[in-house]
Amino acid sequence: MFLVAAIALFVSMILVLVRLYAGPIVYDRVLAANIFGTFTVLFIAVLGFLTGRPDFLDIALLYALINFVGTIAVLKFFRYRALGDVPQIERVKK
Amino acid sequence: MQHHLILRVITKLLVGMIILFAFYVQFHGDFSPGGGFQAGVIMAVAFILYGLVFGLEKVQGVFPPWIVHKLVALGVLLYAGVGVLNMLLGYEFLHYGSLDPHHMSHGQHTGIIWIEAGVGITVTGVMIAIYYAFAGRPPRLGDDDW
Amino acid sequence: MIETIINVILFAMLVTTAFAIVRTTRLFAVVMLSGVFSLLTAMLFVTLDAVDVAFTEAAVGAGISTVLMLGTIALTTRSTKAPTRSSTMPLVLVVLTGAVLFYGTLDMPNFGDPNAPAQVHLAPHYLTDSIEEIDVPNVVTSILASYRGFDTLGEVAVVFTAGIGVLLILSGLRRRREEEEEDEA
Amino acid sequence: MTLLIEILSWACILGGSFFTVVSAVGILRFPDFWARLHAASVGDSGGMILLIAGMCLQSGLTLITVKLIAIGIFLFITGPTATHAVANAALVTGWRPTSGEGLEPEENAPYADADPSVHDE
Amino acid sequence: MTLEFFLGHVNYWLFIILMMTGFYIVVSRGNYVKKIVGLNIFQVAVFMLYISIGKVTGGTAPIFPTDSQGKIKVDPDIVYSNPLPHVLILTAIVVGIATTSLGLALIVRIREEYNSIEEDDILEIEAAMAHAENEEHGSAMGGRA
Amino acid sequence: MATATEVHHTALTLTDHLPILQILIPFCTAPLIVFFGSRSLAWPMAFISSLLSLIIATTLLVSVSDGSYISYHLGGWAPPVGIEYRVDAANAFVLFLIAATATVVMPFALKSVAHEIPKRNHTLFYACFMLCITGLMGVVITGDAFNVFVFLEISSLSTYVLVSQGSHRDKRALTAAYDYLIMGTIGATFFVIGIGFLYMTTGTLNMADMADRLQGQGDNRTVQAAFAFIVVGMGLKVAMYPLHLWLPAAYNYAPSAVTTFLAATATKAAIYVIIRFMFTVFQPDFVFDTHILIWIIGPLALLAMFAASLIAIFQTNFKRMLAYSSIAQIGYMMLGVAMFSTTGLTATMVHLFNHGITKAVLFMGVGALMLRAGTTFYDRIAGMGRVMPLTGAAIVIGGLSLIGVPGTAGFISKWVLVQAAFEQDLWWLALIIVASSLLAVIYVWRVVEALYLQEPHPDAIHKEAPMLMVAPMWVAAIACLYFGLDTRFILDAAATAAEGLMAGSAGMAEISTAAAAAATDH
Repeated sequence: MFLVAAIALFVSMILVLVRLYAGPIVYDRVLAANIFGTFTVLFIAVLGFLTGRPDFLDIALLYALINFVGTIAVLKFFRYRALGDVPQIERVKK
Repeated sequence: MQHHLILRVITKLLVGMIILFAFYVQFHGDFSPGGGFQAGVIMAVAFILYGLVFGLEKVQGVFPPWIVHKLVALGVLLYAGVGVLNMLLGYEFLHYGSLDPHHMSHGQHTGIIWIEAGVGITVTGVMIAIYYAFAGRPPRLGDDDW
Repeated sequence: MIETIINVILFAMLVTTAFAIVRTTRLFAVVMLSGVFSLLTAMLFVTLDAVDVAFTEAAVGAGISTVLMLGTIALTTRSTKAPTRSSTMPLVLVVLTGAVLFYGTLDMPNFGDPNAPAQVHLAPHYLTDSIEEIDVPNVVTSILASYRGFDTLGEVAVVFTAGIGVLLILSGLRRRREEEEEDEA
Repeated sequence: MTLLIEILSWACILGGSFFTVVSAVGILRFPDFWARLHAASVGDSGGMILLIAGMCLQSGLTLITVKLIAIGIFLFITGPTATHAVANAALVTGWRPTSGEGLEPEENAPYADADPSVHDE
Repeated sequence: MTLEFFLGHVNYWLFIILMMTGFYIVVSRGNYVKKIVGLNIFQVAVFMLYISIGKVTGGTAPIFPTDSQGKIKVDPDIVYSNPLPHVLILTAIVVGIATTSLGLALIVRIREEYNSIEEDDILEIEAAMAHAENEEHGSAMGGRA
Repeated sequence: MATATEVHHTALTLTDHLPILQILIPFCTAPLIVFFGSRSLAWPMAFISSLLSLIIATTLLVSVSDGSYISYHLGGWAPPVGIEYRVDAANAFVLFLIAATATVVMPFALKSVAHEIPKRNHTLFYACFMLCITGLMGVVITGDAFNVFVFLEISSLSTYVLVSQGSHRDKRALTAAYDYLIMGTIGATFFVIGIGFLYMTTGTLNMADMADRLQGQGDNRTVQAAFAFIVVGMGLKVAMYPLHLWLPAAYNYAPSAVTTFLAATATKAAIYVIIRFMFTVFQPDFVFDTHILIWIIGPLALLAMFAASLIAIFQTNFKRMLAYSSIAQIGYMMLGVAMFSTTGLTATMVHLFNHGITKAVLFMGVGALMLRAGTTFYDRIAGMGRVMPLTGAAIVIGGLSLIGVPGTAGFISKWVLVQAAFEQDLWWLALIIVASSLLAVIYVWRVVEALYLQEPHPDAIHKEAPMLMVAPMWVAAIACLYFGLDTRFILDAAATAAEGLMAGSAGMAEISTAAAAAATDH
């Protein structure tokens, strides 16, 4: 049963990876990377059941968390072009 | 990100959970994967997330850079201090068994908790300090780079 | 068998990602790809039983590294130039190194062999005696914190060095003017 | 009772697997970014919840279930938030849907002040 | 070369391919950020090599099961993978991130001083500086290196 | 030292702890400096701690001078389970060099750093400097292969930072630091690959245990590849001839105090690691069987001696010239290794030390000139020998020692090297060594000519360097002369070290059998 889930997740990951490589706009990549992260979390959880040691869910939990932070960092970067407090910078440009 | 209401609400909710998770990783490292380093990174990530959404000044208000610098040094000193304590007790450096000579593994437990705490403190401090250093720098982009 | 198949598929994805990184000229895409690379790496570590390592790789590779690289790109530039130099020399160097590595693998014990020297010399000690000596369920923690605790102290020192190094390299600028006045005074 | 749980968890996991694959196909095949957003949320929410539910049913009342539920709640909060943030960022930088019913022709093109840098390749 | 040998070593060869891809990025690409990414890939591939040294077929992660009081349950039937490489790689990962952060900090400063992070541009600027020095102080040998 | 069973009963005294204190004192100083964060406290703390480590290093050197070794079990775990510190004649010697250089450079650094680095960075700069010392000493003292890597990285990372601090004078320091970072990390990763391969074939990380288990595995291809990776990886750190590209820029643009310390110690520690791996871990038999020494390292060492010396002749900058001369001198050290005899190895050890003090004098001279003339181009330091008589004289002594004039330290090492060549009837090699010394005469002469025979440049400050700079310079210069005249101490220490190395590993002795017994018990 978990094997089915693992295979399904694998197939999904490969498909999403293609989108990640292809783009074409950055938000496509961000979206693909984000969903890839979710699949990774699920895959690790499934793998825990598959190998009979389901007590490694901490890793999955950590992934879910880090992935979110990563996505937010990317978006902050795109919105304001910096990680710090510099919303005025983009106004300066023009 | 002044107008991101959803992000701000969710972040407030999450930061607490992340810090809680960091403590879990720190103190549950004996039983499951994790330990001081990972906990330190997670703790730092909580502050980085806060900084990303609410701005650098806000997070530096919560966690001023000078405290971060002290913490960085404190963690290393805590770790080395445990070792020096072992030496003062007449054993080798980092021989935690000396902390409870009659029951070696208890001493080991105590030692591991303290040194993991040292690792966690330093890593938290360093990661936050690095984030401050990068985020606190005004970008100098030419127009053609965008 | 299942594990081997999972390994090979993960590897295929890793190698594709690495090739994509070689080819792309957009730094932003490079950062996203290296984030995904790190996710794949961590999955591989889980299948190879290294859960602690996977945990760390998750926190470091997908989290801190991505944030730092984005920060760097924000402060520098987003695109790269196509390489102008000929790629024969690097290729020769890489193939040569790879050949030496390949030569080295020929006498290695089989992957997963329970009788390999690495499995029979020190590992049994850690896996049996640590129960009595340290009494911590996670053997990785016992080795990390106690048996090889000094390495970990070194590791903390490395982190510490990186921290003060970044502060030293990136110090100033924000307060450059006032500090320069102070320096001249 | 056990049989019921078994059947339920099978159904959940198979359903979850189905949704993940469907969403991945959608992410790959849909024509533009906005359409792909929809596909992504299918995997992010539907697939994820069903898979986690299936695993919870399998593991029974243990610490594992608690952790699984924590992961579920976590992904349930962060997934849509991240998707929202992506969509918001794309919208703010000037990207608009290019195809779909009821769109005027001039709305199809990106706004004039769309940031060209966002176009990646 | 028997099939057993092939299956037992194919993993190592895959690591080598990955390792060399990273190494190739470092030596062939001129962009400084990309070099750092290449270095990361190179190092991560080495980490995988180490982790695969520790893997035992049929083994499981080296964490002992515990009973409800937190006491370790000893079960001689369970095979554990070798924990030592994991410890080494934990240290190495930390070293890797430390190197990365220093490298990136240097890149930020280089960009501020040279207004570029491309090796070609920077070599050009430095060649110009060396040329100016030669004009002023008499010509020297050895160039930038 | 007590064995594993006794440890739990007898309390250890201060003398038992010396090996770890050697590392711990500079190590703890760094976070303490950062913790107090006081600019005025940073330097005194750094100085006191380097002085203490010099005292410890001397004590250690004296106590192992009879050829014995001290083993310290970190964490109380008997090796190979735990990490071992093993001090013998060879590494006590290098430790002494590092501690002595650090102590001499520290007073010099006070003025030099104040001149070259903005004040706001001083506190962290000294912390970084202490970490660099810690890293180098840790690399040298440890008996554990992976521990070498960890401390190597501490020293490398702090070195990159220290080199980058030259950017306040010349922005090229940044690219120099970056290039060094890339090359150094590749080198360290190669080294890790090598250790991994060794771990795969031996199952241990302790060097002595590795040596025991590698015996008779000379035809194992994994071990051969490991050897290649370790030599190349460390070769990058050593700046062995074709791998030297990072060195000239890094030395040239780093702050003077940093260059002095690095030139005198960093490459030496790396050479020590190569020697240690070649002769202790792989054993002389293995290395000799693979012929790598004679056919690869030897010619490259000769090439380094000539090519780098030639480039040094055509430099216009004193500091850069010294950097190239360092590469050439590393050639001499590798040549000693490649000769593969006790005398050759003695020559390497002696040259390690003598070149360390010689380069310390010269680079401190560079720092003093930098302070007064602003740069070290020959046309700018012209005539400075006349207005700075003390600095000028020290530089001349250093230069003579670099050439190998009798009466200076440099002569001794070249003499031993020539002896080693004659021992193997390689008279042509002796001629080549003498010939390459002639090249040194030319590049040293160019400096002397600039310093004394030309009119001073009007922009320079015509004043002797401050006493705090001149005094350490002269301490090192007198050491150059003293070790050139009284050769007993240095030759004895080096010969003991070389004999120990040529004998191969001392092995794990009783400890490994005890551990094996413990392992089989369960």
